Amino acid sequence: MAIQIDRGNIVAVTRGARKQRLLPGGAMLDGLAVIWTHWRESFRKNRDFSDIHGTFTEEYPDQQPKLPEAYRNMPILLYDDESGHELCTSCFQCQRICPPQVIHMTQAKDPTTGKPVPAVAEFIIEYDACMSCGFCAEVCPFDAIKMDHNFELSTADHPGLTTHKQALLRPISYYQQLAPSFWAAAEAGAMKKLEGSVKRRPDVIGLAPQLTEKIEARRRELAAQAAAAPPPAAAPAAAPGEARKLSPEEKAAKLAAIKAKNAAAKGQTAPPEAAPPATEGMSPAEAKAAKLAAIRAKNAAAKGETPPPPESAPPADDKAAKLAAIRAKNAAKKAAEDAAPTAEAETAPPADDKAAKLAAIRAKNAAKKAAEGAAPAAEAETAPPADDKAARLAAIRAKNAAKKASEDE
Amino acid sequence: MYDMLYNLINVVFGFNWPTWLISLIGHAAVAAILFAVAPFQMLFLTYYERRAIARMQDRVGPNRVGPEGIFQPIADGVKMFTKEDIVPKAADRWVHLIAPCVVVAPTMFMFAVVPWGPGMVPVDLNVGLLFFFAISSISAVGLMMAGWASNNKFALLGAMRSVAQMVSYEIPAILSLLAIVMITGTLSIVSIIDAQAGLFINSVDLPGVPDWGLGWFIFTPVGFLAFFCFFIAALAEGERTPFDIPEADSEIVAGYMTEYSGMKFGLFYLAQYVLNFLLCGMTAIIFFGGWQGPGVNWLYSQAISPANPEGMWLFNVLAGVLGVFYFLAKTYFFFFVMIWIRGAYPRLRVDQLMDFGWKFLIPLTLVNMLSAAIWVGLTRWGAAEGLAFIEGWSAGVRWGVAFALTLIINLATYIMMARIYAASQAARSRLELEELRDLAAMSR
Amino acid sequence: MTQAIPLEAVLVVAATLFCIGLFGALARRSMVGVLIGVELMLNAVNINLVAFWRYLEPGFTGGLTFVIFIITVAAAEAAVGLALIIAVYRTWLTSNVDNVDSMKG
Amino acid sequence: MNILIQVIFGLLSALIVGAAMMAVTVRNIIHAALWLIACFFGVGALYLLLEAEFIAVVQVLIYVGAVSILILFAIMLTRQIEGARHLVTGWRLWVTIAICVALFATVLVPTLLSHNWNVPPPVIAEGSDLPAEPLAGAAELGRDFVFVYLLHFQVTGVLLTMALIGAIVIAFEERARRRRVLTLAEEHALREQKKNRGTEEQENR
Repeated sequence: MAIQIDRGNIVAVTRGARKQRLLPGGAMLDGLAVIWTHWRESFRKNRDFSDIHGTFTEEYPDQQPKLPEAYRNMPILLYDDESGHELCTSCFQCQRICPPQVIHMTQAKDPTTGKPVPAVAEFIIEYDACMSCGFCAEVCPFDAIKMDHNFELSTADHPGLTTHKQALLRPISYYQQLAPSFWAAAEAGAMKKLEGSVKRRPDVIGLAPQLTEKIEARRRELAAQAAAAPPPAAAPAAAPGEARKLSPEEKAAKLAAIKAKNAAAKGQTAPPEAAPPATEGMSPAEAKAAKLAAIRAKNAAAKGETPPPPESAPPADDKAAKLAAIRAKNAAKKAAEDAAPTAEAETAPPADDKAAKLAAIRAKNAAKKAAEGAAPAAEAETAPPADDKAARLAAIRAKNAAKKASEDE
Repeated sequence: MYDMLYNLINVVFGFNWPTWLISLIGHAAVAAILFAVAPFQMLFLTYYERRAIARMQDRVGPNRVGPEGIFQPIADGVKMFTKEDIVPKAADRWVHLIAPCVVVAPTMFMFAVVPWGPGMVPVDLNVGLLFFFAISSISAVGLMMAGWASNNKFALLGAMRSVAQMVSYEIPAILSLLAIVMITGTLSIVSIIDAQAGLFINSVDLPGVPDWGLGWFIFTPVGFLAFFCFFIAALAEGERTPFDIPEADSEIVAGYMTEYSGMKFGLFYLAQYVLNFLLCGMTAIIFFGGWQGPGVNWLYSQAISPANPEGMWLFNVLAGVLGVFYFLAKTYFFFFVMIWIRGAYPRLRVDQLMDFGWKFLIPLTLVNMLSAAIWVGLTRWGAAEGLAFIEGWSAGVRWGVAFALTLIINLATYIMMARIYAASQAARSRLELEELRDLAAMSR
Repeated sequence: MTQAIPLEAVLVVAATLFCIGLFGALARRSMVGVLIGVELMLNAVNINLVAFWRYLEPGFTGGLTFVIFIITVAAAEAAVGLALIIAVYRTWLTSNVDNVDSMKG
Repeated sequence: MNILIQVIFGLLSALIVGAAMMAVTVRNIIHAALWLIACFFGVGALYLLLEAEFIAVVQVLIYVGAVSILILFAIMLTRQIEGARHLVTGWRLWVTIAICVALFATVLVPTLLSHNWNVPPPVIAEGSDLPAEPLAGAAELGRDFVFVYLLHFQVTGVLLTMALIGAIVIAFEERARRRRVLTLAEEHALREQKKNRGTEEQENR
């Protein structure tokens, strides 16, 4: 007889009449017999789930479990195998619905127009706080986010569980293999939507990084073939060569921006382009130039709080140029910090000379490296003819500024 | 044993040590062997239990450490040794420290009277059986200390439950053994085993039966009922599953072990498994002949023994090996039965446990003692004791009459008691149900 | 045993135990403490009886029988005494002997 | 052999006396009970040394296994584990000490030591230096209980029964006085009742 309590209502459930046995306690023996059967049968492996006997255990590391199609562990992003286009259009549906709020994304923008593009720039899921509810996959209108079957995520690196787009992306074929019937149901709609959004994506935006890299590598190859001639001479950099690793195009842009700023700031000495080759013979003049450069950098930094005129003036049609402007500001600031000790060292004559020389060499190296790096990067960035568009632009601007300054004088 | 040691040291080596020193060395050696055997049993039994219960639950059990997981208990031991030993801040430090020792020490003591094979008993106490149970009751004190010193309500609750359970179930255990003691007329464990020679009928009741070492008490109605009661009581004393109320992990974390960690916890575990081993061993010894089995007695009759000093030492070894094999086989079989029961039955409630012990087992054992008295009267007594009418009966007829009579008494009592008990439990649950109904009606 | 240790030594141990038990029974304020003292005294007596049996009449069971009786009485006394303690505690909410004085004139 | 026995006897006496001292003096009553158990155990070992095996086992079974457990239970039920004053104080304490010391030093010990106990010399078996005395064991004890001391035995049984009944009667608590632990349904019912009463009162207002 079982007693069930349901909000104060007592429901007594009586089972069928008990079998009367000759010996009391026979039912206990029946129970033992059931367990005995299980024990005996456990020495063979259970074949399927309709069989209630046998060992059910899967010996996990040796034997991978067969996961059902609907199994879900952590969300992943999909991209098209062939074109490399991500299915995600950054509609923010998943970010909105995520109960533990572990999904973060930024929308990609067209670099030329600055308008949002149906693609995602960065996509982050904090796997450590994700609760595998699968809402994101449910809500995604583009079938871009799906639940993975991989559960072997244990790691000692906790921050490493904050997963970025690069690590989240999987080709569609991967998901198709996990859940063939689910993908078959979603495929047509998803691909159609993808086509629609691809039309509105300029250049490499919305491409899976894996493919972006491939494309860039190809472009670099092309550029190396094309640019047999030495790249346009780079100006001596005001800032000492940074240890920070920057991508080549970043460096080029920075350099250009610094050049421009310098030109704008001083406006009396010769345009910086002329200086570098001459500095080879370590003359006192050269040291002086280096020192000057440091001081100028400081000044530029001081001024750097307000947007420098050459950067703000022209319409930033190029994304790289805009970026360069911001970076230039930062670089100038940093340069000023770096330059400060050098400037102080001026008072001590012997040391000052040495330091200045060092700075000059460093600047030269940095400039060289930048020049080398700038060529392919700039090529890759935009169309081949405009090989160093940003750098050239900046150089021109700097020249103009210098001219203007000399005229003023 | 001590003569051999004496000869070895003083005659062979010529050290001329005093007798007390040799005696001390002999005792120390035996104790050392037992202390080495006990943890080994525990290691084996934990592995055995985990594998067997896993099979019953359609699993595989530990199989990663070593071939088929046989080093799992060693790995567990290493883990326990290296774990931090935590003492609760509000605990009674000293009592908390001593409690595991008080629980372990008696179980080691109990090994002193357990015979492993023919002539292989550390001490043949003439009150061995009583000694065994007297010592086992000490561990209740240790459990109480553990529960109280932890300063934790779960621990205290578990300790109270376990002590109440141990004290209640000691009575049916000893009473059921008393039936056997009445039949054998001795409290010495060695004599009880010796009385179980024979073939299905022991040679004490029926002189002249062929001696295959199978005259176990389980083949008599008195012995069977005593076994039934004793084994249930042993389950309760060893806190095995249908009676594992003291450490019911779904109710009171781990009972008295809640606040223990590291090796202190390991000691409780050790004590529990060693106690279970000993209880299974005692079941095997008293009802299943211990080391008795086909061949052992014959081998031992050829060996060097107090009765036969001219024997061959080889037969000592053979008899010892065979005897220990029989004993351990029986013991491990009973441990398997314990696991089997663990796999089959759910845990009892506290009041059900007390009801079962006091209202079912104790009356049953008392009736069994009456049967034992009848058995002894019919098989041994004669005109001198006032039973002149059975004077002329042959041993076989006496045995047959005793068997039939005790079987009827025991069976009838069992059926009657079980019916009454079931009816009382049903009435009780009906009462509870009515009470609940009233309350529900009141609330509406 | 009988050769190694004189009877007097065992008796002195028993006497010491008796005196300690007496002190406990007289000086303890809690009822359980008093009971503990009484148990110690009973044990001292038991030691005496066993010693006399062993040294003087080892072949007869008189001494042992008395010990068994005393143990029985002690068990009965402990059971009743503890029941009393619990009853007293329930009524007066104390288990101190001095506080139970409602019969005092 | 004698040395070993003397050493063991010395250790046991120290255990018995020391544990007894602790049992009567420690403040915490649970510790006192545990010391009492140690003392009982020492006494049991002393019985073993005196070759009274059955008594030793009974001592352990009854005192250690039952009486001390009973005491521990009683302590935990009365919940007075540590009092501020565990011993009597002032002149009463000194008088008590004086009585005990006087009893020990002036009555017991001198009497024990001066009395001639007439211990018979141990019977030495031939060909051995160990005494071979006919020791009464459990079997003799059992026989004597039935043949010689039957009446005493029965009286002891009656005493035990009466003690059992008496203990139950004294410690019995009437069901009505006991605070009941409510079942889930009862709790629910009570809560419902309270709620109903509350709403009625509100309606009345």
